[in-house]
Amino acid sequence: MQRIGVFVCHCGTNIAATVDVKAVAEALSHEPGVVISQDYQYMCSESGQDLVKNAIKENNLTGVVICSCSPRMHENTFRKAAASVGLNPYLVEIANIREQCSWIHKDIASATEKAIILGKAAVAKVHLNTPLTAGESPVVKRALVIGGGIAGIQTALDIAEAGFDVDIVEKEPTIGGKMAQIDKTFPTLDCAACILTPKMVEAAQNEHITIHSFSEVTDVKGFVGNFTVTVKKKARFVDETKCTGCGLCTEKCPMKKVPNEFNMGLDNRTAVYIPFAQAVPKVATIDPNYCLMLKNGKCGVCSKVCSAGAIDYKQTDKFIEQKYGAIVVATGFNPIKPDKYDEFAYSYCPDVVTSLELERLMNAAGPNGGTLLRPSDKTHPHTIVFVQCVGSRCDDEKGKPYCSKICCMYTAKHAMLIREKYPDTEVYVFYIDVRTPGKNFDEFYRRAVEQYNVHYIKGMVGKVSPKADGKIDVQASDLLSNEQLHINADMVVLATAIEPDKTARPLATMLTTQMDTNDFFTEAHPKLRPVESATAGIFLSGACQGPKDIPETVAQASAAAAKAIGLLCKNSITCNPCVAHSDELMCNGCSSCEKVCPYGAITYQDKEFRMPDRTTAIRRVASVNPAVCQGCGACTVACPSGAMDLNGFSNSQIMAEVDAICK
Amino acid sequence: MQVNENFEPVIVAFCCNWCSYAGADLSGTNRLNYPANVKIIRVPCSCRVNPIFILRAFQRGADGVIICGCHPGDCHYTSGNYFTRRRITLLYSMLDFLGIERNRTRLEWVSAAEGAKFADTMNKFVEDVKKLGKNRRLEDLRCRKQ
Amino acid sequence: MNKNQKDWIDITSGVNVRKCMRCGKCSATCPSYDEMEYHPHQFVYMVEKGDIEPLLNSESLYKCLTCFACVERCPRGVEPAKVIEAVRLTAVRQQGNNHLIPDRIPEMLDDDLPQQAIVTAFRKYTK
Amino acid sequence: MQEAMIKRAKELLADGTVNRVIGWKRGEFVYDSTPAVFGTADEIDAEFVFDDFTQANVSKYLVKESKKDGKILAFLKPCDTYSFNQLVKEHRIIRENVYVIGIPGGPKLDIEKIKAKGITGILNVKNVNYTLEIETLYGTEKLPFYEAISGKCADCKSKKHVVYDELIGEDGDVLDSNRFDMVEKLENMTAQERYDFWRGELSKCIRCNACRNVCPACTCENCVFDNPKSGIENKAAADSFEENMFHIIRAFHVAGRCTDCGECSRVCPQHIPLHLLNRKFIKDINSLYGEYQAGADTTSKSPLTDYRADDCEPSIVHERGVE
Repeated sequence: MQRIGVFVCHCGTNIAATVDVKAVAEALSHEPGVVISQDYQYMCSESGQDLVKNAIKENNLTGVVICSCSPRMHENTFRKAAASVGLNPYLVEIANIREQCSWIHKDIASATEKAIILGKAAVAKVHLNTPLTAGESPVVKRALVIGGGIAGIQTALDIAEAGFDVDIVEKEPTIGGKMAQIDKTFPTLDCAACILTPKMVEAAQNEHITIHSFSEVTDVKGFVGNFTVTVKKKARFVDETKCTGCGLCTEKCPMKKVPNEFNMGLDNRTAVYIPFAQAVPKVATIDPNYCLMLKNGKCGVCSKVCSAGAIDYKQTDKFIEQKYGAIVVATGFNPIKPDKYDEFAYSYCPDVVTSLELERLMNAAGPNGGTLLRPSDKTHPHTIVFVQCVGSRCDDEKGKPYCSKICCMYTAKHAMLIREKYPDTEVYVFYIDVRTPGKNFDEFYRRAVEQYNVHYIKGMVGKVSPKADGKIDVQASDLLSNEQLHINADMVVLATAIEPDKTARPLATMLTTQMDTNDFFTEAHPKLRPVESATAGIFLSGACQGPKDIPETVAQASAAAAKAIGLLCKNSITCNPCVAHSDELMCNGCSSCEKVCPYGAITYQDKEFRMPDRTTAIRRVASVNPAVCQGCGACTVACPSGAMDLNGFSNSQIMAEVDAICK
Repeated sequence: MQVNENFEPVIVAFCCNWCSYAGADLSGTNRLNYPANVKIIRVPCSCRVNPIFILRAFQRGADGVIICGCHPGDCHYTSGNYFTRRRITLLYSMLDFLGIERNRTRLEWVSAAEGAKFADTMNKFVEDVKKLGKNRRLEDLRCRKQ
Repeated sequence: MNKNQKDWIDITSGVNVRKCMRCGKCSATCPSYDEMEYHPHQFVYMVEKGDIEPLLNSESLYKCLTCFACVERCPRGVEPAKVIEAVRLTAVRQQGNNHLIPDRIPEMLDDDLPQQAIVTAFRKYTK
Repeated sequence: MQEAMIKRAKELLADGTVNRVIGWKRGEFVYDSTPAVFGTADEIDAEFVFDDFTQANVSKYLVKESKKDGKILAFLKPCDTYSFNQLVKEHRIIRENVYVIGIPGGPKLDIEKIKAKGITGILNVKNVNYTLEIETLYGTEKLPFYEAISGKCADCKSKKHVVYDELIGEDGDVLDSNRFDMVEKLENMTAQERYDFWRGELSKCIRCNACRNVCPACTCENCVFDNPKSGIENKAAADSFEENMFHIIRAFHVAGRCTDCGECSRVCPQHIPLHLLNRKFIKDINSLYGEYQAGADTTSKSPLTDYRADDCEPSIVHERGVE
């Protein structure tokens, strides 16, 4: 006779506000086999777990049903609790009455009714649960970092430091990411390149780190500890091993009119190029969209001047497959293009620039060699207007609903740097709120106002109109003085919102990880597991998880590395005991199951069986290797005789759930 | 067709653990509403869903059955949902051949990131089943609720 | 504060004024700004506070061109012009409050103004 | 033909190539011949028969027979060779233990069709130049041959033997058949009409299990409908649902494996056109996943254990035909 305990969690008011938890506990107490049914404020808390443990001991329970949040959240917590008092952890079932009930429904009556039904289904299932013992699976001692910005670099360095091999896959020809494009960093105003490039070099020289630049992840298979990843090394038409990075080809290339993406298209590069002087790997790349040789078969100058013989016009994309134990996502961000905001004139006025463009305009390695000049006529701007929150905190489809977090600080930085270098320039910053939570952040912003005399005006710019004389009329409101301003500006800088990189969503799909509606990766827990994804073995580093500045990114990168190292340190991880098994008495040996098994976990053997009348017969029957089986259940449906079943999700268990739900 | 306003269909949703169940969780986390008629059964993969389960649900009083899995190509188990797609296509075609209403069954791909799609899918499905009314063509009279 | 009046404006405008994040872009973009005693952002804020009387009595109501620039550019989708329109309707619908006095019509006349507009306005703004 | 077969069977028994022969033996009436295993030449002489009524598919018997000691001789008609091959592919028949002689197929006769003409008390049926001379208790009746041919032969898909060790008579070709016409006709009905049609048919089911027992694809050691652990164990249909359930699941379990041999409909005592369910699956498979004939070979992947990344979505069911 089963002795089942039911424990209904209030989750504070998360469940209790819409589900009458007492009524649920009451209703479930009448289910067959249920000997105890209780509710509690926080079942996952220490005392909640103690409640469950004590009940198991006192009532000698044979099964436990927890009505609480998603099993993806706390199934393990309660399994461990049960195991600690000697109940097999697989005799615990979770009824998801939070994510799939109380959070979805508003009507208490129907939510309660649904919670009871979900509870009944779990009770019906737990009646049929059997004790299971988990096996183990080995961990491949190698990590993959997707994205070679500061987040990816830091994660890779930390993992390598612990002695594990790590590969960085970067889609651009060089690692470095957005930080490489930045001029100075707030709030210390030290040069970004000065602190980033040594790290890039360190990564390149580390014996544990392999950098796959100009590469993309195209396929991910497997599971925690044992991922198989296919990386496409895009053809760069230059042999990486031969190229010395001398740059002669880039000097001689006749195709010089290619927009330079490193300088945000503010100047041009050649068709064969090295993105910037400190690029890692310092290897040239040929842009097939512009190269005359690749387009028309006529030119070949670079090949002629290359003394290393590194140019290879016939190079093709290469695919490499590698096994990894852990994957860290560090795909980063991009500023949005503000061209949907007609009122800011970005798309038709060259002197309206984004903040990242301003970084390049002010950078010593930028298009103007570090002198701030207007893009239109290369003159010194004397009045500059900064507009904050362009596309951030927007409720419409043009922008993003979130605060991009970094704009207040970099705008203060820009304003300050301009006032420092060009004291004759008037700088106006239009802000809605100035958000400066961070060490030395508010002091920094106040310095811009108090010491550098930057005009901070509370209000928003409503219209930017380029005028015939080359000036720009900026119409804005000053909310504090309650007046509408017209500023005769030379340049307008838009602090545009940042968004996750476009490659993130297809990657999330490959990794089977969650994303929010803004395409930021969702962490396993917003407070307690901020650098892990909900999918085991996948970790999150940097702005792919949400807007972040550099120190935060680096902190998160190291945290993700620590989590990955924690996984890689293990020789094996406990594997899922919910695997398939075949009933030899039923099995026909027809091979249907073997054909659908993605892991090759099923083999056949001839076995002797006792038959009626004291005869024996030899039959071919299937057997499943539990270490290889991952428990998908494809075989169970392919099997016509019903011989194949799945632990933890058996035919009878699922049908019991179906029955309970439909009753 | 006459729609009974008070009719509350019983909907069984089989959701794969890795994508659609997580997607369902996400729609909860984002507080996206869908009707309480939908009750989710967690399966490791959509390919675990045996046609027997679907018929069983109809037998026991379900008015609609929906299977949700990872998008083709994104199966946690590599290929499970490809098999699902073939099996379920054929099964649904057979049910259709037997004259069972097409809109009582559905297969949708919902990823872990598509909380909104999950809620939309369920809202749409419940609406469609409501239009059809009670399942009569594939019910077991012994299980009929009074 | 007149709660009924506020509720009425909420309903007739269909605008959730609490979505406003006080950026002032509506006023920054308003072509009638200088004509107005109360500016678009103030309309939104004052309606939110329930401070509606001053708005009802202000000439600003009739200065709004309903050009919808504020609606187009509001990052939060608040639609200030609809709020102003709702306040204007509230004012117009008040009994016995003539907003157009026949004596004042001659000074408003100009050659381009269609007679129909005067007739309509007279009908609309006279109670 | 019968003589040639008997002669060859006796030779193979005599030289020790085989120790048993599976064929057909005469029943109580001329038209109810049944599959039988013969161990000696005498038994063959006494009972072996091959005529217009010997249409049972003997492949399924070989599941058990091929596991016994020694080799067995099997006479297979073209349609039977598909079933045989499919069972070999599923490791159900041990190929080495069977000596296959391909023999010509039908068309075979369906006694029910003769009886349906009001002809009763049948003693003997002779085919004289495609006119049946039917000897009855009440005299001799005549009937054109093609008015009495079995349903499965009328829709014959192939005269080709896909497997054999030797042939008696000529080998034929895969035919262009109209076997999907009825499926198509049903598809073009409204859902209500289809529902009414199938309710009318399946409600006749008495769950005698003849269809399952004769089916060469239904060779499970223990059928799910007989297994109390399966959750769908069911001896007799209690109501319309269980009538549907049995036939849907049975058709699904043989989908991609059914060779369309037509035995299910042939043996159904209630004359339910069960083959239409299987043909529906075959037609769907052919149109959605490419032409596939189960049993045509022993190596190709069954469409249900195979996939393509660009397979159609199930919504195709909703998009085509009539609701």
